[in-house]
Amino acid sequence: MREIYYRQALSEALSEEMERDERVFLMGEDIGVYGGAYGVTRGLYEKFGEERVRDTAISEAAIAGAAAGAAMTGMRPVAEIMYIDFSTIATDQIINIAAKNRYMFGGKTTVPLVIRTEGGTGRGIAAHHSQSLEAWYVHIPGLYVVMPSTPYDAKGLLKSSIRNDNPVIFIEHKMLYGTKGLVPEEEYTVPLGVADVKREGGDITIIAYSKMVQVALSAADELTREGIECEVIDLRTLKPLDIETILESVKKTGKAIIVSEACKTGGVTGEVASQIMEMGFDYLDAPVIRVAGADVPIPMSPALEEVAIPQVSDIVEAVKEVIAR
Amino acid sequence: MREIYYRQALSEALSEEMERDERVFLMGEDIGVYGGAYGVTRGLYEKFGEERVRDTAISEAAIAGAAAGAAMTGMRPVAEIMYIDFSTIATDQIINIAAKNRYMFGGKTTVPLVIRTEGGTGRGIAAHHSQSLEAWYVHIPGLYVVMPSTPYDAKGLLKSSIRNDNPVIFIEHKMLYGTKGLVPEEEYTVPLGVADVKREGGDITIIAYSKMVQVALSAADELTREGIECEVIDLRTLKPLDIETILESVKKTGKAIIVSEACKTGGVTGEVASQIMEMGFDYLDAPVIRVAGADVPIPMSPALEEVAIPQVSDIVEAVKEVIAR
Amino acid sequence: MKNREWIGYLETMLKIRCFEEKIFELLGRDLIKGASHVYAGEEAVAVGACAAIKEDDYIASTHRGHGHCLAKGGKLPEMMAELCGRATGYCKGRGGSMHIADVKSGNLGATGIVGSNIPVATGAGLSVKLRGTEQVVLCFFGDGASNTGVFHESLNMAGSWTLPVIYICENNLYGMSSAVKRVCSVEDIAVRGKAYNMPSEVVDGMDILKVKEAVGRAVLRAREGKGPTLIECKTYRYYGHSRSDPKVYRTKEEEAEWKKKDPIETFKKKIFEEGAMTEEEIKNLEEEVKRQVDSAAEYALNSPFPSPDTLTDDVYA
Amino acid sequence: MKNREWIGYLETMLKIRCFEEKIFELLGRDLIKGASHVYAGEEAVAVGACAAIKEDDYIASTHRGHGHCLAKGGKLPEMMAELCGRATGYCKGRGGSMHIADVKSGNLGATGIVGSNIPVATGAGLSVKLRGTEQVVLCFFGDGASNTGVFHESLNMAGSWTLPVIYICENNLYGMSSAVKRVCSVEDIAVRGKAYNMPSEVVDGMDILKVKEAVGRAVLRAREGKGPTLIECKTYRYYGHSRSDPKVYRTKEEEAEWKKKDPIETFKKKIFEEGAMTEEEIKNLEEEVKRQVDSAAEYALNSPFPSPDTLTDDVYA
Ligand SMILES: Cc1ncc(C[n+]2csc(CCOP(=O)(O)OP(=O)(O)O)c2C)c(N)n1
Ligand SMILES: Cc1ncc(C[n+]2csc(CCOP(=O)(O)OP(=O)(O)O)c2C)c(N)n1
Ligand SMILES: [Mg+2]
Ligand SMILES: [Mg+2]
Repeated sequence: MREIYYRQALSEALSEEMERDERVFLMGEDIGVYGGAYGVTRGLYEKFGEERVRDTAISEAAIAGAAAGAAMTGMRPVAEIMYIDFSTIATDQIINIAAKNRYMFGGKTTVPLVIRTEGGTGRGIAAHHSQSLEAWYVHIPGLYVVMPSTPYDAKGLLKSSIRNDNPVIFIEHKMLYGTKGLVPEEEYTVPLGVADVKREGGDITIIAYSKMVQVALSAADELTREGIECEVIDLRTLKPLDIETILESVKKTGKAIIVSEACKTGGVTGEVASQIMEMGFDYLDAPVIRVAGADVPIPMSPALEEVAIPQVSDIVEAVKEVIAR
Repeated sequence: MREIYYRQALSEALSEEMERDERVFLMGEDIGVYGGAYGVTRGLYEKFGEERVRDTAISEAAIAGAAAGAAMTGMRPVAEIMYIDFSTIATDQIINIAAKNRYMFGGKTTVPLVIRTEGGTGRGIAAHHSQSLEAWYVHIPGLYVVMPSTPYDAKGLLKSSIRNDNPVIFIEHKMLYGTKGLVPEEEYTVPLGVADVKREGGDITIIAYSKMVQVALSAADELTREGIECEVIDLRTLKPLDIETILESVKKTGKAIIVSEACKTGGVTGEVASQIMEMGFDYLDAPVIRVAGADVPIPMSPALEEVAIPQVSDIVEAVKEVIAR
Repeated sequence: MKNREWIGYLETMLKIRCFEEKIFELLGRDLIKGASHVYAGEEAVAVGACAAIKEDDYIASTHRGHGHCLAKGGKLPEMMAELCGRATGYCKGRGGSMHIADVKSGNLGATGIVGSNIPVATGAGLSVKLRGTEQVVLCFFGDGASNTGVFHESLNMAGSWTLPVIYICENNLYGMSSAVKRVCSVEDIAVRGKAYNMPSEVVDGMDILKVKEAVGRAVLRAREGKGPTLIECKTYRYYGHSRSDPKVYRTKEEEAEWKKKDPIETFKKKIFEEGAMTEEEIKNLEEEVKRQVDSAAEYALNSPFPSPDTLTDDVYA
Repeated sequence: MKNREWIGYLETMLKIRCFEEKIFELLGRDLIKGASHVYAGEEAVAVGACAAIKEDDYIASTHRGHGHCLAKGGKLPEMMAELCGRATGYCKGRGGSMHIADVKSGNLGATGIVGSNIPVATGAGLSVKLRGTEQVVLCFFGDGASNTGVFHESLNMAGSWTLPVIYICENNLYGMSSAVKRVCSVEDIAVRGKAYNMPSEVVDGMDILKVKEAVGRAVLRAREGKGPTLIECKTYRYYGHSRSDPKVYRTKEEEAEWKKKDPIETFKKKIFEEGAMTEEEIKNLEEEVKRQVDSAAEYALNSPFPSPDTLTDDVYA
């Protein structure tokens, strides 16, 4: 199987879905000739033209709201919001309109749209370009939240998201665009709402998503040398959460930690830990521990940015701590 | 001691702080002659004039951002956002500017502002006027989040919030404005970041905030008749969380439930439950159970609205379930 | 032909007025819960505007949306049932007054967030353009909504993409208690069209035929691919912002002044003068409408509430 | 007197240009992490505008904020250190290029969210009004930012409250890759002043004296309590949007055309022609500035990174 970049995998998903379904179109800032801030839409403008690859003004609220309006009237927009930090300008349209219209209107409409955005730290671009705000969207009924960690998942999940009849918040990671992975040439999709066991192990369950899956896998590699076998679960879809896969693993291991780049307080990690406690308390030999970002705005300085989010060593340490209990 | 309404208690806090400190002023929609959607600012326009009680246009983002700008330049604004549902229009300004500027600018500025808003269900005003979005703000470093449940706390906490040098999200509850409680004539404040044991009991800890404290107290009354003594903790400040008071109680009772009107998935209840697990796992005889709102946009119909959020009976049932384990 | 149309307009305006009066009554008797923002006084805007479009065109409505819904073909019983929170309502009782939507008739819905329908309407316009149909979108909103950020972002988008959207500002002088004079930096919202290079005009919103004419011109332009228009209708809401509003921010004199221009009375006069209907026919029509509204209310109040089992239905497709 | 001022302006413009060139170099050598949006080409706007205000007046800056910071009195070493993420920077290395702020000198900060400084500036204007001082606020933003919702909400607020804010649009023809022509419904942003009943004008942003003059008039009006002004400065950024930008959306010819109007070269010529400085004096000044920038870079690169222990400092006051 060929290896391609996460960025390319996303681009292929967009291109294939646009070819498959003429209702699919793209809108967002600098997605045309510029090809998107992280190059995902490069080449699509040339291929599909400016009607279907629409550069917008700097108007995040209108982008999200217009996507909702287009979705309710027969189109399937994929709207790009360049950074999840900027999605805060569009939250009213995302949560009050896109997420709620179907329910509020008695189930008589659908709002099939994807908001592609990206988040996370790693580029030294500070507090307005490095947030992990997925917890906000996980809290809102009516939305799906998807966060792929590999090129394979990125492509398969994006295709499923575009075909889904609900509004999907699709969150990429800025430090993954340049990572490579195996992606088949043939058509495939990855189902939404299904977690993936990225590595099997019987001693402890590490639950992660997005870039932290890669960090967790490195930690697992390190721990295996010390005789600790970690099972690494990649959530892939945060909403709806695949709690069954998690519980099955915790039943086996009796121990779990959850890793996320987002600020610890109020993050998704709390939700996952609580669900494990509520539904799997009797499996647990030790408390579920969260390894998460510090409760700070992400600082620019590389000296601080790194310590603000979980590193391999933090995961290793947490695993050992839980195992030692 | 006299009894006054929650609404009046808030109004007194505003009035006293405006008298005490001329840098304090109010801005928001329809807070002038109209007196605010829930009557909190009634009379203040007449007393302090239109310069210090400023009616704004329907411009939530500008309200929040202008409050931040005024706060950074020597004023202490109290901005009203009529419903927390509309705060979604202002989230960029609230979280990217107000919450972050101090840290991001090296600690060289302060942003002393209060955003007064209200949330919750109960009036049949549906999905755009009934949300409980506190979890969003609890996730953001740099903010305080305060949610009073009684007239006494409302007044004391609002005064403390106005005097605090950080941005405070002060969330009132639409169904509490018309409730009465004892409030001293003399000046007092209630410290931020300190939970309050609203009822003592040794069998189980019920953690709640805002209107759910009242519901929890009713449930505790009912349960005492069956011989179950509940300790009811009112969080009052959700961020920073007074985890010490919670742990102390759980240490005693060995059992806890957490009650909130917000949608269960991704709510503050998950954060509280996780912290209890992380820091008090060995105290726990049973899992911490969350009694929270259904994961739905709040429906208008009274027949549905009621079942969408926790009722006394839900709390009673959850307590019995945990006790029975 | 003209006669038949005019009678239809009158009937719809009467329906709206009568519906709103009934709503006000039911609110007072606590048979309707929640908030309702009634449209009485502004009937000529919705009815005039919708008279200029076709069945498969779209509208996007506001918190003051009953009039828009009826004008776009909404049925009294389903509307009344919705406001009463019943399972038989357009939204199965989940939306109520502030979220009334009859998506099938091209109504993309009322909204509780002021201004939030404006980008949605703009997106519907984009959809029309991409699908290559000749549909148009009418986007209603208030003077207050013209101060929201999404108004600006949306009109800029529609302007630069020449979308077939007609933005109809219902300037009723106030946003809740706030007079345009006090919170809005311009008196005529139409002026704002200049900021988007968008044709705009001010229309007497109490005159249904003038509204229809202006919107008609804009619709023609839109269907020809010439892009959006901003139309400001000067109008007045007769009741308070919501039921509890004591209206301290305006005077009885002002109210009386506007009521002299009542859109229904002036149109009745015109219809009578032009011989399209006799006084008796008008009276009969009024009574017929009243009967329909009463029967809709009866239908609604006899309809079941949604079952609690349905609470989580339709959150996802 | 005029001479001394002019020399000061030239010096500041040279500092900005030289600073930006150094930044570009350090980015290329990976000595600066993150993104930097450089201001080269637009110097006349920041320097001309800030020349029209006093030390205790405020400015609110953008993602392209180095020029504003220097023009408002920012010091090279602290700025350079900030961009290099060092503890000695204005923001202790936490802000970097996109959040550079020297609050003490009246700079309310750069921001990574386009447009988000506009309400902040407006609030500072409100603060001035409430405190009753004679301060004014300069709010810088780009053509792209003029399409954001907060632009609209803020200018409406300033207009209806007659706040002492001067809104300065740096129209450099593009927001990232998007030409004003393509995403903005008007060509001259100044037109948008009409939507707020706000005086506005278009100025040659490559001519420092013209900028100073226009801003000066607006400042006078603001200090007299006559409210806000919108000034559009036509200008051009020489580099790409950020370092990685291949600039496919514009032509070499266009770039060359604008560089002919270089704000520093034309001003140097004027200074020389009017006899304020000799060619040699100009050359000496250029060298002196270069030395200062080099030494600032040295200072920055020799400064310590913030200690990891300080990670959670200052989140709260
Ligand atoms: C974003 C937002 N802010 C505030 C409100 C509260 N509110 C409801 S209607 C209204 C006034 C709306 O004024 P306008 O747009 O002129 O419409 P009108 O009610 O006059 O028809 C306000 C402030 C709201 N629903 N949404
Ligand atoms: C709200 C928001 N949307 C998008 C971006 C990404 N972005 C950064 S700068 C920029 C262009 C800004 O254009 P303009 O306002 O004209 O300023 P210029 O860069 O030309 O100085 C964009 C789209 C952002 N930072 N913030
Ligand atoms: Mg109005
Ligand atoms: Mg620009």
